[in-house]
Amino acid sequence: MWKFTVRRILIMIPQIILLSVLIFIMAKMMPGDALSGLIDPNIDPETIAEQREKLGLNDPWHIQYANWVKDLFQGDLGMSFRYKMPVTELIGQRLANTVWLSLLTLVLIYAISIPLGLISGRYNDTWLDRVITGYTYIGFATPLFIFALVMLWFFGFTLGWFPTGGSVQPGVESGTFEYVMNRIYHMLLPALSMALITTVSTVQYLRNEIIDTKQKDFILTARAKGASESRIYNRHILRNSLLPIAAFFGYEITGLIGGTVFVESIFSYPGMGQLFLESIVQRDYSVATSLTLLFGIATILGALLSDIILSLVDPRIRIK
Amino acid sequence: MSQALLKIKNLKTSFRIKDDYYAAVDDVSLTVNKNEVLAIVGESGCGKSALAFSIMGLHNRAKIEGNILFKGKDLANASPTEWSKIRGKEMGMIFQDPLTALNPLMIIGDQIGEAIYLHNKNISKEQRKLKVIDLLEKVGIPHPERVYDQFPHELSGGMRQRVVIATAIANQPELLIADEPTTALDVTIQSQILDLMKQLKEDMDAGIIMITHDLGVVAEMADRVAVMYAGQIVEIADVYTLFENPQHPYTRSLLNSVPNNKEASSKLHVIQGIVPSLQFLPRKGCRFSARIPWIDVSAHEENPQLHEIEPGHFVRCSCYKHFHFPEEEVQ
Amino acid sequence: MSILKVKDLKVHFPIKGGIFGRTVDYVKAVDGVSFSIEKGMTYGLVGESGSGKTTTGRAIIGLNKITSGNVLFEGKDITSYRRAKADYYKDVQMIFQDPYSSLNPRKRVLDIVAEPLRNFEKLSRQEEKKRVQELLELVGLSPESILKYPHQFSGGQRQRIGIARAIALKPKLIIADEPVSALDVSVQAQVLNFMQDIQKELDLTYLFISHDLGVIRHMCNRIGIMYKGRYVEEGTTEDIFNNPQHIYTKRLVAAIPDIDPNKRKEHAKFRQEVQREYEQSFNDYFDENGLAYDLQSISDTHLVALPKKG
Amino acid sequence: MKKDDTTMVETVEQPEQINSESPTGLKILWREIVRDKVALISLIFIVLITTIVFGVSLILDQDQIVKVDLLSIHQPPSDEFILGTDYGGRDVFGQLIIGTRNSLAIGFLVTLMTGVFGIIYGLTAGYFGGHVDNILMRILDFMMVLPFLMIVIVFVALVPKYSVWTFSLIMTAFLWMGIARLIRSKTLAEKELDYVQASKTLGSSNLKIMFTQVLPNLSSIIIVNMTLNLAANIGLESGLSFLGFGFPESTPSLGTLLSYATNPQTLQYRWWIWVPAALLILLLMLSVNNVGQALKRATDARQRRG
Repeated sequence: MWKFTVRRILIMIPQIILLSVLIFIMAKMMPGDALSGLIDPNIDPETIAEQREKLGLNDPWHIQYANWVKDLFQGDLGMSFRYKMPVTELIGQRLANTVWLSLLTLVLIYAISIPLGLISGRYNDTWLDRVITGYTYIGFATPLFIFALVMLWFFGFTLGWFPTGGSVQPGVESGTFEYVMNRIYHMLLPALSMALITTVSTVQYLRNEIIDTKQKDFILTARAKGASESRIYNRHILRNSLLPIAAFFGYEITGLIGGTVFVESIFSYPGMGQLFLESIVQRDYSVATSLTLLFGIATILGALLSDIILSLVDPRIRIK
Repeated sequence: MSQALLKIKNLKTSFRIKDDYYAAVDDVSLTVNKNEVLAIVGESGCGKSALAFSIMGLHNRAKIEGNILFKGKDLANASPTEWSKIRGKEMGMIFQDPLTALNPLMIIGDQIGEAIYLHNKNISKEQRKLKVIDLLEKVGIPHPERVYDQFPHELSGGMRQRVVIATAIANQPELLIADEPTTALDVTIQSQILDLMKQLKEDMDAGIIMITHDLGVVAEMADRVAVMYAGQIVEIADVYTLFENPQHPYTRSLLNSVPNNKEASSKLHVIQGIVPSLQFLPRKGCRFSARIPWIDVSAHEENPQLHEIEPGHFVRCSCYKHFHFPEEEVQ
Repeated sequence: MSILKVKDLKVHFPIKGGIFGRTVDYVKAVDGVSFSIEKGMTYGLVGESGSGKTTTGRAIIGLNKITSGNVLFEGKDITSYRRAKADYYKDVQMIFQDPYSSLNPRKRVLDIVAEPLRNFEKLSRQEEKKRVQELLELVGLSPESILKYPHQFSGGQRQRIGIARAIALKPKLIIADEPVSALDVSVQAQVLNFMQDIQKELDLTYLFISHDLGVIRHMCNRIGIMYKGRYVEEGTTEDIFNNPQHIYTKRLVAAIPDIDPNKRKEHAKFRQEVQREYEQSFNDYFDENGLAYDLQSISDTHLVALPKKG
Repeated sequence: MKKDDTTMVETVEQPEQINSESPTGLKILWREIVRDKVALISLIFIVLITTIVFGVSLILDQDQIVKVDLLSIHQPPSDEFILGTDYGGRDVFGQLIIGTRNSLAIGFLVTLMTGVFGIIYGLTAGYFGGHVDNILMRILDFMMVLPFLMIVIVFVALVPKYSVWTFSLIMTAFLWMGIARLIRSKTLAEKELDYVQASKTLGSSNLKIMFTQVLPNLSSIIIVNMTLNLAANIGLESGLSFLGFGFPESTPSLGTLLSYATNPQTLQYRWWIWVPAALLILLLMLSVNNVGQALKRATDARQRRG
């Protein structure tokens, strides 16, 4: 098992290096550099050139890359030219918002998909299954941003049940119970929108997994042992079909990253996704590249997590 | 003759295809006694596995007609609860492919232990473990303590089949149904598994129904043999009679098609064609008639029944009296 | 002169392992196999799963890469021939085990049987069709079958289509890899009979690979027994079945169920004796790695893997 | 082998194949669609919309539609403007028609380009296996872990001379992996089958085996996958346009119409701008998906309906 994990982590290293190179190239392609935002346009060009030399902007690219990586390790992602503050600090403010939103979404995804998938798979071809499958069809076909817009319009504006923007009501004192509830209240609609759409693939997967497992020979063995149908479900089918779902966990995270960009922008939720869009529109490129790098690393870690979970739960990989 | 353990009368198992029912098992009657091996032989599609599944009540969507009397009790339309009390306790089943028959995500000990737990919930965990290890030893698995904690994929095919057998005999069933238990195994492993099954039968005084396509296995194991063709038993007799004096054309063809050990390079006498598939079975008349067109129609019965031609030897349809291979001279 | 000569054939597959996925070891699927086949004969290669018999057959026809050793066909060394060297493939053909997967389900019988013709012979559509129809008739299928798809045939019929394809180029040697083990007994007999018929008709040589000793005995003149990638014994059918010398061969022969129920007790006793001998004398017949020794000849026709004397 | 015995009787299937064409052939796919009412209606809807949209957009004057007219801002539906106007006074209906045409066209284009590239990539990796597969799969794995949406947005923002073509190239560059992976895994399985081995012994070249033997056996899953991809790509394009990183500004798109709804006023009070576009995307994606799912059922015998 540990061998598998170590191997998997070793595969990850070139991925991260490649990602950083790609991001670095993107950063270099972007118009302007660290100085363009900082310096007063009135300063004479010679001083700028001097500054450039000092900052190493005229060095060959590999030295620049090495310096960039060194800075990364020290947590220095550069300066945001729009907010005039270190990118690290800027992202830090938004990070928590996105993490909490994603967590709530994940909880909702599993809270929806597991019961629906189980019902749909166990009672396949009944009317209940058809309703659930119908939902997954529609959910599969609906783009997240349209669904989120409709949710906002209906529950936010028309019914007025939920706030239509922000992460917390101004004036609520942080640290109180009320504050926490208020945060959740603001997150609920975006999280629900995202969960209801992204969960359908898990529902479908779980349903198919259960139907497949039902037809396996070892289910016959269990029946021949004298196990009752409910025991067969609880002891054999459930266990065997839920394990791959557990392994999906990491990939769910990956899927959420794209989702947050849409949802945060639609619900004006101050998270990293919204920050990313803003930074692109405002040409605040050091922020955009840093966010891309962060999301990229999160995706890589998500994939790693999934593979490790899979190796943990499946003895065929665990024991080798 | 000892008292019959299992008595099947006119069993008919039908499956729904489109809007019609087709009988995979049709008019099958047989008995199995204690400490006896009844072999059911036939080729793909003859209905032998469907028969085994019917006896174990493992078909969920089939229509079952007739009687399955197990120790005097009719199981043909028993409820799921009744079945789960009998299955695994009084009847055990051994499957063809030991790899797929075991849950890949469960350790061996738990899989066998489950069979014990289901029919005796009062045994403590420790006792159950001891019993499982005992069983593993009984089916000839070396290092049972270690195997207890292993997963199926860590064992070889022969060992896996021993585990499947251990599961089947966990509660000392009186009837064992083995569905092609050695087909997936190498020949040296096959002989070991067959020896093990014979041993267990003697020990437990159990009846065994052995489903197989391999006449060699039949000759080694069986006390009595039923030959199935197209859902029906065409011939049933004790093993010596059947191999020495086969009567039904199909039985004769089957026995002749085994490359035997006597003479190399001799021609095999065999009737061309295959077992027709379920939807294309003739519903009336002799089901084998289409494959022996050189035998006159009048030789067949209109509604073929099993005839007892000598004590304990039954043959279906009168065509056997007139049958000869096409290569043979007509007497 | 023998038609096929295999000299010290080795096929090793790398095992990837460790953290970096490097080759840590080799599976010696075939490890030093030598034999030769005379023209017009049927040579049987027997062994249990994992013995390397199939790999040997596939290596001869170029489906598995040969690690070392030589394959000589009609005296010519074709070891390093790749598939580009066409004429070898005209002369050596293969019949596969699984009649379901060996025919492309999306192709009509015409396209399946004509595939070798299209690769090696430039025929017009008309000629091609005629040839395919002739071939189908030869294997006992109706010429109208050319427009059907494989799934419209039964297992035995499919195997005949596979044979028609294999004999389309009039090969000299056919490697038959478990050609009947996926078939029912009576269908198996039908195909075996037919294979004997066309052997006479087309003057074919067979390398017949099987795990079924009954079938091998029925079909073959000469037999090689393999165990863990090595030969344990080779000889005429007579030698192997009536005078087996190696304990592994004895055990294998003893394990075949006797078709006569009257000899059941006798047979069981014999089998137990052999098993006892096998357990007691295992170390006399196999080296410290549990592998067979090199072959020593004990008569003109009979070779057994025994440790060198002295 | 003996398995047939039980499976034959258990799966209540397989009769009508006796006289049918090739077992997974296109005819079966077609028959399945026709049999499935929902899928058939969906297919008709797609064909209808496509014809209408491409037909009407021939008559419409695109320059006229995208021209800003400050005198008629935010007009509700009227005789002159069937679906009213947007904040620039532009005709929403015209934008809807041309937008749908553009979204469909790019959906098809990207699906086709990712399909061709992905099939060749996957087929190569799967068929040759070994080192080739190893290298190709490492590259693919890396592409898979990139944060797709963000990278695409950054590229869209960066690329000079941005046009519909560069947009579809960027999309293609980051979307071929799914189908490549699918084709690779199917090819890996397929090449182990004896018919591929047989072709080798019969003297067929690798290229010939890949494209004339293996590929036809993958055709149905390719069709299914590409149909589902088409729906996904239409959604992606409109999503990107919605965020402002899709089509160039001068090219109308369904997503652009929807992006006006990020203005709360528009969202609440000017339904005519965004609701028709939203409905159209939904119906289109639902229809394409329905067809795709019906095809999927057709290729999967277990789920085939009667």
